[in-house]
Amino acid sequence: MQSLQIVYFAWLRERIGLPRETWETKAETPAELVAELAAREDRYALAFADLSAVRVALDQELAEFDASLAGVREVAFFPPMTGG
Amino acid sequence: MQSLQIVYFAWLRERIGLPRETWETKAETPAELVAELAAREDRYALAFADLSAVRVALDQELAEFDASLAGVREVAFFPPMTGG
Amino acid sequence: MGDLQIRVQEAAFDPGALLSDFDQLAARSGAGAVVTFTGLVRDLPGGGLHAMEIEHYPGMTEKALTAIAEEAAGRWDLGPVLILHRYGLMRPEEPIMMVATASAHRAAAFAAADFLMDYLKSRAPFWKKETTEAGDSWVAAKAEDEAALDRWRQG
Amino acid sequence: MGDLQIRVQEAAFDPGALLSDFDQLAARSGAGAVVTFTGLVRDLPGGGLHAMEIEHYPGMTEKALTAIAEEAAGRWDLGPVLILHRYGLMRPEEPIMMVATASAHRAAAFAAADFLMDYLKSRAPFWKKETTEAGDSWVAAKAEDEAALDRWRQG
Repeated sequence: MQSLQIVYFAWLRERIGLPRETWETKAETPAELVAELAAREDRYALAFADLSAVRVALDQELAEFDASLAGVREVAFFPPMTGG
Repeated sequence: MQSLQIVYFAWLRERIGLPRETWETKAETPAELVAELAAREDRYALAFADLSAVRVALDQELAEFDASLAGVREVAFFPPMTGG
Repeated sequence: MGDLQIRVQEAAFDPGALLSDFDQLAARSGAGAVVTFTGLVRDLPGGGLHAMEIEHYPGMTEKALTAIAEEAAGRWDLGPVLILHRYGLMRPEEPIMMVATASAHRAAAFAAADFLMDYLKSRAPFWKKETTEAGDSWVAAKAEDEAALDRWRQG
Repeated sequence: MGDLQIRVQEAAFDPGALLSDFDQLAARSGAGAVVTFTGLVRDLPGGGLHAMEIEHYPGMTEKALTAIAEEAAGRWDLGPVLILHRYGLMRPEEPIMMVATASAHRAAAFAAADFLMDYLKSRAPFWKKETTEAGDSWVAAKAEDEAALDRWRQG
């Protein structure tokens, strides 16, 4: 088991209803983590319904959904960025 | 015969030694005018020795050396521009 | 490599004051060309924008902007580089962000500023939300912004 | 078409003060993107530049700059456009000139500023002379500046 800080931004934060949580997981990739979270409650399932609209960062670096979570402490989920 | 104001800038002005003069001419194009001026004195011949380094404007609009001088009042000769 | 200035702040800022300071730094670095981009809060096409709120990811934001500035400094021969981006609440017509680049010649200064903006748009963790009488809505990312990154992937 | 501001002056100017005013005009015109270019007097590669003197063609200069600004405003959907260019004597590190463009989106603001600079370089009647201890010399035009105009001739 691995203890992760999970952080959410923008409409993902709003749909899930919290900005940050600690989560114990055996997930090896962000994709597995998403499946685990989506199975918890409807609000997670809803937030992750369309993964093409979700981006992930591992320890504050953009990553792919099939990247490894080994050694990672913070996972962030958020929509495509709209700065500038 | 046509009376032209001829103006010179940058190193053309310096080589010819004056910024502006009035000139009576039968030249029909800037190229004919240049030939006429170059025949006057060495300083003109020197200034116009390499026409690839000279630009011409007719009544303050860039023009070609074979453009018509009909109706023109001011002819300017100067090197390629270097603003910015 | 010139001085890289990265600022992420809630406070309003004055692009003119930043440019005055930046031009002095640029001139001292031997630059002859300075390019700036300023992003302003724009009203909606039909009007009615009350405010824009920008959320960001503290920690990652600074890292992402630094990485983008370093990438630009590696691609072009630059003097100082500035990236400033606000978060929080702002009103229509207020400046949101600014980038500034300096180089000996104009082509590099233009290309670097254009590059910084393309990467910042799609790779720095900022999210805009628009507030109107009818409610709040998150600004959607544009496919053209993602596509703009392809311009920098070859050559 | 937005407001076109063309200024040809001997006096020094403050790019920051110009940008502050321009941003306000731009914001009121509905622009979300402002791009500026500032040209600075750059020392020679080995140092030793005492001054730069810029000669221009009064009358034609204003016409040429207006024509270039109008051409840009016809090609892109722009808010205000500013072109300011000094003539006369200036010292190293001083601002020589500035252009500013505004548009709803960044691509048009960048392209228009880049276009203005390319045309201004090769089509506006300014000539630079550098003064050093060894004497004065007229700056030669660069073939690459003329070639840069080809970028805008198609598409």
